Amino acid sequence: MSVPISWYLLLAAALFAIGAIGALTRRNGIAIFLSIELMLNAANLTLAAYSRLLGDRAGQMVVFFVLAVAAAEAAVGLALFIGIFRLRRTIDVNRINLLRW
Amino acid sequence: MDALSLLWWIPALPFLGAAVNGLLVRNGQKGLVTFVGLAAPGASMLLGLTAIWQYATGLAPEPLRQAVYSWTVGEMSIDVAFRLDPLSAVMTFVVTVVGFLIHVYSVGYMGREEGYRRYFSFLNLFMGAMLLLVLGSNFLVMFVGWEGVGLCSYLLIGYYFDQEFPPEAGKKAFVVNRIGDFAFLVGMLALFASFGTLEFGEITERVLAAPEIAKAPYVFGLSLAGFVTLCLFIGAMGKSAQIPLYVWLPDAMAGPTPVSALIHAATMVTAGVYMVVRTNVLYQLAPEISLFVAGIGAATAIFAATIGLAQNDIKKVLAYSTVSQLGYMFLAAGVGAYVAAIFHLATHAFFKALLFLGSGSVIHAMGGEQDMQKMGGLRKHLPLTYPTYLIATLAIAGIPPLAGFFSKDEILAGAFAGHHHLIWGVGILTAGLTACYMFRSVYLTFHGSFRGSHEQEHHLHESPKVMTVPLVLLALGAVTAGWIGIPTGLWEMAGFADHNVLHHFLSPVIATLPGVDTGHHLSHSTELLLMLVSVAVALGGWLVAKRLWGGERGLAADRTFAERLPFVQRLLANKYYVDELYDRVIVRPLAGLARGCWKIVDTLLIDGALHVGAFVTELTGDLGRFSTTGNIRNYALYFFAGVLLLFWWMIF
Amino acid sequence: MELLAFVVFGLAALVSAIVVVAHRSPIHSTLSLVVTLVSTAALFLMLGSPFLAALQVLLYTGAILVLFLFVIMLLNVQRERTGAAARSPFQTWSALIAAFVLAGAVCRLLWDAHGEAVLAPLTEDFVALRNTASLLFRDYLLPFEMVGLLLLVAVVVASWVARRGGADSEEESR
Amino acid sequence: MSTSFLDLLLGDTITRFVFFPTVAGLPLLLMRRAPAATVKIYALVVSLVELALIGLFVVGRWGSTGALLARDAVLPWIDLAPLSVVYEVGLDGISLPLVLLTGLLLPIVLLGSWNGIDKHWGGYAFSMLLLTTGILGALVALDLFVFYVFWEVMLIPMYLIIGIWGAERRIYAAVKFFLFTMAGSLLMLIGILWLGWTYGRLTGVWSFRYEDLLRLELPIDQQLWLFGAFAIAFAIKVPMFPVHTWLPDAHVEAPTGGSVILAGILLKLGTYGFLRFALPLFPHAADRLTPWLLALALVGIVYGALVAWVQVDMKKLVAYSSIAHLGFVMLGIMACDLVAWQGALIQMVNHGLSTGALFLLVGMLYERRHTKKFEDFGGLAKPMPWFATVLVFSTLASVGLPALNGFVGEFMILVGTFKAGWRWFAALSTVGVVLAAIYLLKMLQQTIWGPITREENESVPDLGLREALTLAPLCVLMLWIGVAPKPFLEPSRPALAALLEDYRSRCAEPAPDEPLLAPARVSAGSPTFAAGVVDQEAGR
Repeated sequence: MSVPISWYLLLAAALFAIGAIGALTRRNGIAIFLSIELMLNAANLTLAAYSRLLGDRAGQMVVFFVLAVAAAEAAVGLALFIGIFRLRRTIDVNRINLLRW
Repeated sequence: MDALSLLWWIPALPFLGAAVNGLLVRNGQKGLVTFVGLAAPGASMLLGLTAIWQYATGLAPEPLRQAVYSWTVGEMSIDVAFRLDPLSAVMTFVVTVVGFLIHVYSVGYMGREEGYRRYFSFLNLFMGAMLLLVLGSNFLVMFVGWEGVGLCSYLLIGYYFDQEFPPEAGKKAFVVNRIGDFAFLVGMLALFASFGTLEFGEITERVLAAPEIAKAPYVFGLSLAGFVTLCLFIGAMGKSAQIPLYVWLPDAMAGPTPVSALIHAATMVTAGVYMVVRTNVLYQLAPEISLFVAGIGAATAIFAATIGLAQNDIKKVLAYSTVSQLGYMFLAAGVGAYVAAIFHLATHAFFKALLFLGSGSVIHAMGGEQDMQKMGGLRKHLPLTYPTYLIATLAIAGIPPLAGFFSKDEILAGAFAGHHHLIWGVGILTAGLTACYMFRSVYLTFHGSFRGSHEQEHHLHESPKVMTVPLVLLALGAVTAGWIGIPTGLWEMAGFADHNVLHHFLSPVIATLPGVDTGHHLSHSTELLLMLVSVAVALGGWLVAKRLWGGERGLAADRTFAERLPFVQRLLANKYYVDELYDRVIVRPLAGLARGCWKIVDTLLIDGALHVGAFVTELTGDLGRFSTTGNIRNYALYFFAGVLLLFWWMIF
Repeated sequence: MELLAFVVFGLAALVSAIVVVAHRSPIHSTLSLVVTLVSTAALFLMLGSPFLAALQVLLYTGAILVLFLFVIMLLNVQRERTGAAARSPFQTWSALIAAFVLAGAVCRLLWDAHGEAVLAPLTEDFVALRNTASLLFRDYLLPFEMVGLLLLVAVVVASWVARRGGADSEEESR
Repeated sequence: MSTSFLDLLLGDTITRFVFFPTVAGLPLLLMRRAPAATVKIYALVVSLVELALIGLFVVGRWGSTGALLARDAVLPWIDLAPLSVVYEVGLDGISLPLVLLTGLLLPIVLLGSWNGIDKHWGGYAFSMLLLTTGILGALVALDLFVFYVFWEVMLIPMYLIIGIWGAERRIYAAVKFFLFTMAGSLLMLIGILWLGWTYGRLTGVWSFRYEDLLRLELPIDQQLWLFGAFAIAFAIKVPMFPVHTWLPDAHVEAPTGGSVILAGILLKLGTYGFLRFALPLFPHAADRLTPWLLALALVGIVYGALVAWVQVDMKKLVAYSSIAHLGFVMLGIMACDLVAWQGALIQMVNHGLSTGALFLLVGMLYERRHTKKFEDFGGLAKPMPWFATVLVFSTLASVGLPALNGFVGEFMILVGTFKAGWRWFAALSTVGVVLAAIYLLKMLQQTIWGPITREENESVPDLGLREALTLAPLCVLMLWIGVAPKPFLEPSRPALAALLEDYRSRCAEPAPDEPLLAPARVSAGSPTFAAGVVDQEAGR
């Protein structure tokens, strides 16, 4: 039996919400990063589902680019964490509040 | 040589001398300083005398006007122009001659001073400005000179600038003068606004042509003439030290004595009188202001004379005497005796300059001491100074046939003839007081026995020739200057033709207005009677002085006076506490107001409002600032909330 | 059959996602993210994108997450501390509420839009890798090249930022 | 024929001397490692070349028309229909004296800052040069948009000069200066935009050209609002009474050169703005508010003088005296009389010279003694006779002693004001003349006269050659203007006469109920540019 398209979309929404909760509540910088990857993934899922629904592969292309950007983002972001860790010996975002006030 | 075409060089030469001495010559070159400092006013005097001679013999009484260049153009077109007419001729004569003699005297008096060059530079500057004042053809040039002499007065009073008091006195002189100048300026504005010109000649012509313009109501129920003359007279009050603006003149004695002689006795302080006479056409149209002038003059005359009685500083006595005599001149101008005012101005220039220079010689001999309580018996040591000082005293006291007699008598006659009997009475009383306090100074200084220290006594000596020669020459003037104005009545009684030279010479300057009665004539007998009365009063004053202070009596009379009437003595010695009064009533409240403006209005109100505004802004910013936690999760939450809001907005 | 696959992979994705978010240890989080991503890759496959599924496994799990693991181990990140000071209940609760509200609203919208609608069967044409390739290398060539450039820049920047004794530490030591 | 900006920049144009300082000053920013002397001499040379450029430009046009007029080719700047902003600059008799003064003060300021500025001399000099561009630009702008841009360009360098090279409380002063000026100029910006919009409504094209906007006839209520906006901006700059408090702080904290430029020229931009923009653009509103502005000017004269009197800081005294002097200028401008306007214009120059000299002197004293408080001085005439001479000279010029420059302006202003019928204002403002003597002589009294009370004052060195060179041109001009003001008054007369003629004729007609566009004025209308030579009798 075929799965309704909305199920995929609902699943993506759920994943997105979980990712959002993680991004907002975790203090570890890398964990926040992981949560964001989760959210990106949820978005990708949505894109793929709509691509399927509309029969247009442009959605898949977008997912491809999102993946590439996510890779670039991960590279730079993790490098930043390394840099910050060198300076402050922590990546707890509660303690990295350089922009305070 | 056509001196008349070189008219503008008369004031220019002293300016040149001042510039050369001030900017080019170095401090050490004393000979050069003396040469430049004397050559400039000397040349100016020669040129001036030649010009006056050529004018009097050739052009008189038509005024000569020489425009040098135009100062401004357009709607307000004013020339830098000079004017030689009988009035300015007399003034130029007095200023250049007395001025040059005082310059010569200064060579000796100031010889050992460190600021010799500065002194001569300023003195030349003063001569230039004074000549600008008297020769100026319009109010503007006159005002330039007017302020210029004020400036030189400021600089020269403060000549001993490294002491506390002289610069203060200079400042006071300048500021008090400025108060007068402010009125002068307003008067000029009113004149210019009404006539569109500041030329003396043009204004006089227009007023004569249409007196009703000047009589039209202007402000405060005053006519235009009244307003202008009131303003100008307030200006004159400042410059010529009349009540209530006389307070600076006694303090001005802080300057070197020749400066007091030149500026604060002979020339500058008489500028106010000159101006009133210069604008006599307007004064004649404003009888109420003229009366006011006469009243102020009379009040000043007697007021200053009483103070003069109780002063112990020889220069202060002379200073109050000057104030008093200036009061006389205004009295004359106020009652319409303009010629008499100028006459007294001229004679006064000679004998008062002589008095000051004589006192300078005394001070020189005393090694800088000015207190008469420490003098006495100096006639033995100062064989030339004493007689010249005595001549001047006789002249100022009004003993015939010296200069002061004729001029003072003419003033009193003028007052009497104008039916101003009260003013005449004040004048005659002042004449007595004048004789009294002037002889007091003679007795205390030259008679009796020496009251100073041994050191001073040892040091006593007559001044050098360069100082005594001017004394003698001025004494000559003090004796003879009155003879140019021997009253018409006397000539006629003696059966001669009228030789009242001054009167004839000056009469073209005095406007004759239809309907304004200037010709008060006294009968010869009344005139003679008045003369006798004034001579008697003068002699009476002398006798009183001799009784009180003559011979060996010294200061006994003063002590008795202080014991009997301590209150009056203190009042007089402290000059009626006018300085203190001004300080309490004007200066301090004004300073308080100024401080209030600064501390309360500026700092508290304006800046305070500003700071309140700034504080509120800062507070708002602070409140907002707390959202900037620096914690990235908070930012993420804001972002998320924003997304939700957007979402909400997009859906619904 | 498809339903079963969806339920299995969907549940796996959800559960592992929760673990990613909830676990204190970053290592565990990362590892369970692997599960999520692989599950999603399966879903991609079911949605007719074998290309994306492969890419997901190769790129995400194979490259990015390995990078994460390296960094975590490099930095030797400890578990999050759980002291009182570290907690911020307001942040946590508002995050939960916001996430649920969002999820609820989105779900509601999607449901309203699509309901129980069933997809048309997959066509050979849609799935064919050849077509995907021609799309990517012909129509999307420029973005593709630019993404390559972006990655290059990212690599350069990352290596510059993370280098030992970088600009920051120089600033620090001054 | 299309001229480019580059053509203007390289030709014998106004644009060239406006932008030359900034362009030539750019290398200063790169000379961070160069020896100090090189930087200073380079900056000085630039300033002298600038003076030569202005001088040559003016001399080249002198006498050709008698009225000295020039304008650069108009360049389109922002052309987004319906918005049309053009770059248009021109020089006439009103801006000429201030342009010349700016050119003159620039080298003097740099020379006067030779040793007083001890850090980042190059940056300081560049700020000055940039400031000069802003000032010159604002003075020659013939498009309100361009004017506004230059107006704001002036703000930044001055802010930096006070904020970086100032004294202890420099930040406070700089921020205060910035906020005051900015608040005013934003109001003005709104006014400018409103004018452009109104013009656009009437013609379909937004224009900010001065000559176009002069054709606008606005209803009285709009005029009042707009005049208010402009007047507040300019009044803050002048500064007039209630909005003056930034000035003393700015002066006290600013370095010597900054004070000289601030007092010498920047303040005049306010009065210039009244004369050039506020009055001609909104004649009816100006006419209606004249008594109020005259009253404020009068209050400024008396108030500034009184407050100056009780200051304990030499520089603050001079700063408050500026308020009083600028009050005179405002009095003259609001009197709306040709003589008064001429006086106001020459008084702007006079104040720049005499107050500039005073600030330089205070700065020299500060370099020697590191204090500006009166209590630390006294008796300085003894060790520093030349200093004392120049100080007395400048003070007297400031007091308004006849035969020195200050008197010319004051006298003409008073005559004009009196003649125009504002007798009471003229009479009362002469009180300021008296007060000027009081506070300025107090300054002399407490600095150079009297016995020396502090040991340090015994051997203060007198003026050096460089300082003498700095002051000499100012002194010469003070004397020259005072003795023979005619050549200084003549060039600006036709322009002022035309402006006054236009103002009076517009005031004579009632303001319309709806915005109207008057036909272009050919003769007297736009100040002197259209006709070239204006009939000498036009002003009467």
